[in-house]
Amino acid sequence: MLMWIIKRDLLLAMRRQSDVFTILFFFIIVVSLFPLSVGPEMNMLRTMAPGVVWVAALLASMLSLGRMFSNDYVDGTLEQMLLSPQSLSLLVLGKALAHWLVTGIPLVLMAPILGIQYDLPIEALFVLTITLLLGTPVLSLIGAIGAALTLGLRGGGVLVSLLVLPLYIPVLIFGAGAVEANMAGVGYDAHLSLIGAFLLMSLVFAPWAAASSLRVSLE
Amino acid sequence: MLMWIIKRDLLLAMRRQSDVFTILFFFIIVVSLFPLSVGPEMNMLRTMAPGVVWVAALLASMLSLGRMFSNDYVDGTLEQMLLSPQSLSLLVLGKALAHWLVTGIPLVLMAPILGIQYDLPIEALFVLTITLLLGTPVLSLIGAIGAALTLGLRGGGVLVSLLVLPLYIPVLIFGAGAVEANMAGVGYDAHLSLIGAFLLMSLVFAPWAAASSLRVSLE
Amino acid sequence: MNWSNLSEFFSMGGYGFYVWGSYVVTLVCIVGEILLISNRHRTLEKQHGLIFDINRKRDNK
Amino acid sequence: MSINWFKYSSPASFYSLAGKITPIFAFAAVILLVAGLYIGFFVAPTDFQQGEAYRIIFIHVPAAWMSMFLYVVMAFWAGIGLAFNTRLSSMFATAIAPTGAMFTFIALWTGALWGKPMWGTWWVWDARLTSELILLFLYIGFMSLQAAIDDPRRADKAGAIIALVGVVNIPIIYFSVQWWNTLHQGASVSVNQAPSMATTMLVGMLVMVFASWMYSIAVILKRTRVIILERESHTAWVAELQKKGTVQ
Amino acid sequence: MLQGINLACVRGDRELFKNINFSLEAGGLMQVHGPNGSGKTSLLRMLCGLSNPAAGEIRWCDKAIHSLDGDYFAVMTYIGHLSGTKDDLTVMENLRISSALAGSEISADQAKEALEYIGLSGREALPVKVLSQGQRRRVALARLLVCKTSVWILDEPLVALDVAAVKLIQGLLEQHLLQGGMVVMTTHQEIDIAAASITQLQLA
Amino acid sequence: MLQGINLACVRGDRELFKNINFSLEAGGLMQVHGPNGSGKTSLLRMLCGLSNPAAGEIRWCDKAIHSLDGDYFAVMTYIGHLSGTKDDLTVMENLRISSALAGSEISADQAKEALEYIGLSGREALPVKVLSQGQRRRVALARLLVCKTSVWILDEPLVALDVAAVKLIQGLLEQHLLQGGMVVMTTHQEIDIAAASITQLQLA
Ligand code: HEM
Ligand SMILES: Nc1ncnc2c1ncn2[C@@H]1O[C@H](COP(=O)(O)OP(=O)(O)OP(=O)(O)O)[C@@H](O)[C@H]1O
Ligand SMILES: Nc1ncnc2c1ncn2[C@@H]1O[C@H](COP(=O)(O)OP(=O)(O)OP(=O)(O)O)[C@@H](O)[C@H]1O
Ligand SMILES: [Mg+2]
Ligand SMILES: [Mg+2]
Repeated sequence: MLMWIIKRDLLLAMRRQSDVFTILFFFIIVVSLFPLSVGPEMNMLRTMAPGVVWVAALLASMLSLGRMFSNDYVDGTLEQMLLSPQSLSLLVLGKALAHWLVTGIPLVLMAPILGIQYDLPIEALFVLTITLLLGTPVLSLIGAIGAALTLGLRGGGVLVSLLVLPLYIPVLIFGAGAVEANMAGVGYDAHLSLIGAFLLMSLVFAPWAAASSLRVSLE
Repeated sequence: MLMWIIKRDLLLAMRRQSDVFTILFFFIIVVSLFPLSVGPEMNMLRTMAPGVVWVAALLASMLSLGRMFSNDYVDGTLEQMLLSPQSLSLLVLGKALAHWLVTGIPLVLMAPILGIQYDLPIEALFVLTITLLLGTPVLSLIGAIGAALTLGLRGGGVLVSLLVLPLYIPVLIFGAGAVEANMAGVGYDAHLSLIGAFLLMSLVFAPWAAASSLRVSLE
Repeated sequence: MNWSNLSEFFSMGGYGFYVWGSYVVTLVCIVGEILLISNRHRTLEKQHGLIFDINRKRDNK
Repeated sequence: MSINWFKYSSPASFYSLAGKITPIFAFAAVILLVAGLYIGFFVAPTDFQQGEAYRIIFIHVPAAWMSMFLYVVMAFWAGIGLAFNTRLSSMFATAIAPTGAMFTFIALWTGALWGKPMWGTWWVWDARLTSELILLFLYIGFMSLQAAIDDPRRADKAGAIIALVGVVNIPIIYFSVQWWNTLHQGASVSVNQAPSMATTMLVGMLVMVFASWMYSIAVILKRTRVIILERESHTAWVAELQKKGTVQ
Repeated sequence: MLQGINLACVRGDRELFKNINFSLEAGGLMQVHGPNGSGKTSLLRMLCGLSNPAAGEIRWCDKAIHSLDGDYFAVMTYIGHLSGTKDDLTVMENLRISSALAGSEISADQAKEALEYIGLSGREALPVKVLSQGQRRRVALARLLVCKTSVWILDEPLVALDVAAVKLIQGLLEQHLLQGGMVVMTTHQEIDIAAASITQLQLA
Repeated sequence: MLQGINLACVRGDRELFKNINFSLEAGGLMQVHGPNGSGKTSLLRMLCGLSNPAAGEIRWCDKAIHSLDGDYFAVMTYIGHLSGTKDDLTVMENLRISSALAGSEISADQAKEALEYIGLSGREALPVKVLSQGQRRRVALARLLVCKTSVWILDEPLVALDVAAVKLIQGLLEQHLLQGGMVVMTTHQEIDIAAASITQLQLA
């Protein structure tokens, strides 16, 4: 089941190969927009860099969330999945993992190159990549809850972002914070282990919460 | 025709008020996230402010582009519009204007308040609002081309950003530039008239280009 | 002649990494592009060969 | 001698014509490349300011020029295809894009590798650099859009629209970025401080520029041929080629 | 008046049909038959100008329809597989707005009357998304009652309709034909419609 | 085995039906009739557990279905108004993946066979989005051929199908019933299906 759902979603992504690339290029473009509007001073850009990269990753991951369930909802396949004898949480986990493989991984791989544009030192680039590697799955998992809730969308669009963003913000703060700590010469272990804790927690709870949301949304 | 299409889209937006609020909310969140991830130094924040607000406005306007035509496409109403005896360019103009009324105007109204968060001087706030007022319709108009081109392509949401973001860049540069010029005590008239020129140009050409794109996409 | 020996040529006055980095990547791009195109061409040929084979089989029947 | 140009505007006859002339351009490209590299590395003297690092110029400048030029050519053919519904011109545009994107990438890459020793940083947000980066995005947008559309004729038209909109924007972007940058006297270094070139350097560079030209033409012709085959595989003339066994 | 000349349709690498010829006069009905996937929808979309034939030409009053553009759209109404209604708008709003966009504005009273006729009275203020499948179809078909066009191109208009509604549509079509209108339609259900002239077009 | 007890359905401020009782044994067919908007779809969605009845209870083997959850889903297949196919996947992939997700993995050969039976041979590798309306419906219905469930709940399965396909489905249902399966279905078309026991349920 888990394998099939991941396989299916990856297959769908492959059919639209451009999908993966476009998410990636969205990320690149957003990161490159900031210097254009803020100005080319390198010192300032370097300070902004971790925040900008993290916000961009968050946006790229969030933008593609909409598709996580809504396509399946519109054409009735989600209905069928709900009627499947297997556990719905597992299914949601599969979909979140597929989402991460398609959107998260490319961002992680791209981030160091973008960091160079902002003239980040090598070690900071490394920390940035690690935090993204740990953080992006959290975004996909938490995002799954939001995506599931927005399916019903009875005037609750704002409510949902209000609900999900407080969960995103800690990841963002600790993610960007770890890089800044490193650049300031302070240790960043605490940041990393906190993000790790978020990851574990969301791995356990998010699929379940998203599955319940799905049942509510489709009633 | 123009009136009817605007009326229709505004009505739909009213029905889904949450959509309007999410865009606004997104704008606020993006702008407010930056101090969180960059750090609290006021001088630096003030320098960043115009750029951040403009990038956020650009992203917010872009986020809602996907919906401009795709909803109408899925339920067959777009097909019907293509078969309408009236000019398709006019229709596209109407839809772009409606998009601006729903997404652009709230951003323009919100921007000064967010500017205060970044401690911008009053005059800079004023300039920021003016540039947004002139610039956001350009975003909607150019965005219409991208939305029309990516219609019916899965993953269109991200593809659209890839297509339109590079085209948004001049508006972004002059929009943020005007505010920075004002803060640096330089005149900003040239910036404003350039944005005005962009607006005129896109008013003339964008509906036509978007209409041709629609015909191509629906063939 | 600018270079007295090979190692001098490769070190490029200390800028070897940058100069050769540029040239090697360019070479890789060009070779890659040529390979990609001829690959595309070859798969096409194979496909057409296949169609051709099927046609022949049908003709024989 | 009068050539019937219309004859070659059909994919079938263009296919065979291109097959004949491609080797000529490929050959010219190789000759010029060897000559250019020889001049660049063995004839041109060491630059007294930049040392040997300046030898990157022999690929950097041709690549940068080609990247910009190819975009215009691509938009031109795409526009012709859109206006007159000629299949061949649209195929040209599709064939040019990857090569253009490749040259853009090379210009960026070599520029970055040049910037590190010269300016001490891989990247600055200077006008020329930024607009070259945006050019890469425009190429990628064009290619992604075409890749996302299954029906080739729809892809042609959609691509043409975005290419034309992009070509209008390129000068706007270039000047806006330049102005943005000069208003903000941020970057202390600029590509404008190019060394006054020795004649041999200039000659080497120009030879390399011609080599890139020949290379681009050869590759684009070859790719056009592949695209023609892919799209016209069901037609009679391709079947004819198959029978003769002359698909290549 | 509406003529198809040597029409051909190619989808992917499949040729769906070729050499289709027909001519439809005022008061004429053309029924397009054929199994699933034989190209009925493709043909109808060509007839209304949404796609171009691979070969051949479609003429309205002896002019190619792609040269007429808006003029042809002004006399033609197409209702396809998709309902063309907005889920979030009410039944009433849907009808009024879609007519207005199609070029004929109607008053609330006219709309009410049409909706009553088509069996949706009491549902005028409901958003379309809560309606049943058959009721959505009726909303789409209600446009036929208020439009003033003469060529109707209907792709399986009877799908999801109950027996009473099928009768209703049948009557509506007959009346339209009697007044000199033209109808091109497909359906897999048996239906008898009286018309001055009936063309049966069978696709393979 | 499948029992409905005093079922009622309320939508908005409208009561669609109440006091619906039925009981369906192995080999039994239940046809739900009623005009558009009478609540057939609403009833069927209750029966398969997608929504809850306003009153009453649905039982499978004397246990309320909401207490069974996965166990009930393992014996039940629902095909509704929406086709439940992914536009971007090919016909073959759609069938194999949807079966796997429904709990029964099938081999490519089995899928090929089922698709051939349902009349889609030669289309296995096409993405569903290019198919005709009737062909999409067939893809959805092909699941019935490969699933091993006993309760089939079908909401207007015959919509958009041509005459040959209707015959095919009819045969398929009869065979299923003969083997002791159960079918609940709605349709506006006339169709005669032979079954050990037939229940006709008429909604107002
Ligand atoms: C990523 C970094 C770079 C990019 C994207 C870039 C891009 C370009 C472009 C687009 C051109 C052609 C523009 C024109 O002819 O108007 C160009 C020309 C040139 N570039 Fe670069 N460049 C980069 C870095 C450098 C560096 C570091 C140097 C040397 C210090 C350099 C030296 C030159 C020279 C000498 C020319 C040709 C002279 C001229 O036409 O004015 N570039 N570059
Ligand atoms: N890219 C493609 N490659 C091969 N066949 C295609 C392609 N695109 C469409 N088709 C085929 O074209 C046909 C389109 O048929 P169309 O929708 O016109 O049928 P229809 O007669 O309306 O059928 P229905 O009664 O089911 O609505 C289908 O048979 C479909 O399989
Ligand atoms: N919020 C609401 N307020 C009033 N009526 C509602 C509301 N939501 C749904 N309805 C009504 O509930 C009914 C739902 O019917 P359902 O979809 O079950 O019909 P059906 O028998 O399947 O019809 P069809 O044959 O057209 O498919 C419709 O008549 C609809 O108008
Ligand atoms: Mg059809
Ligand atoms: Mg129903």
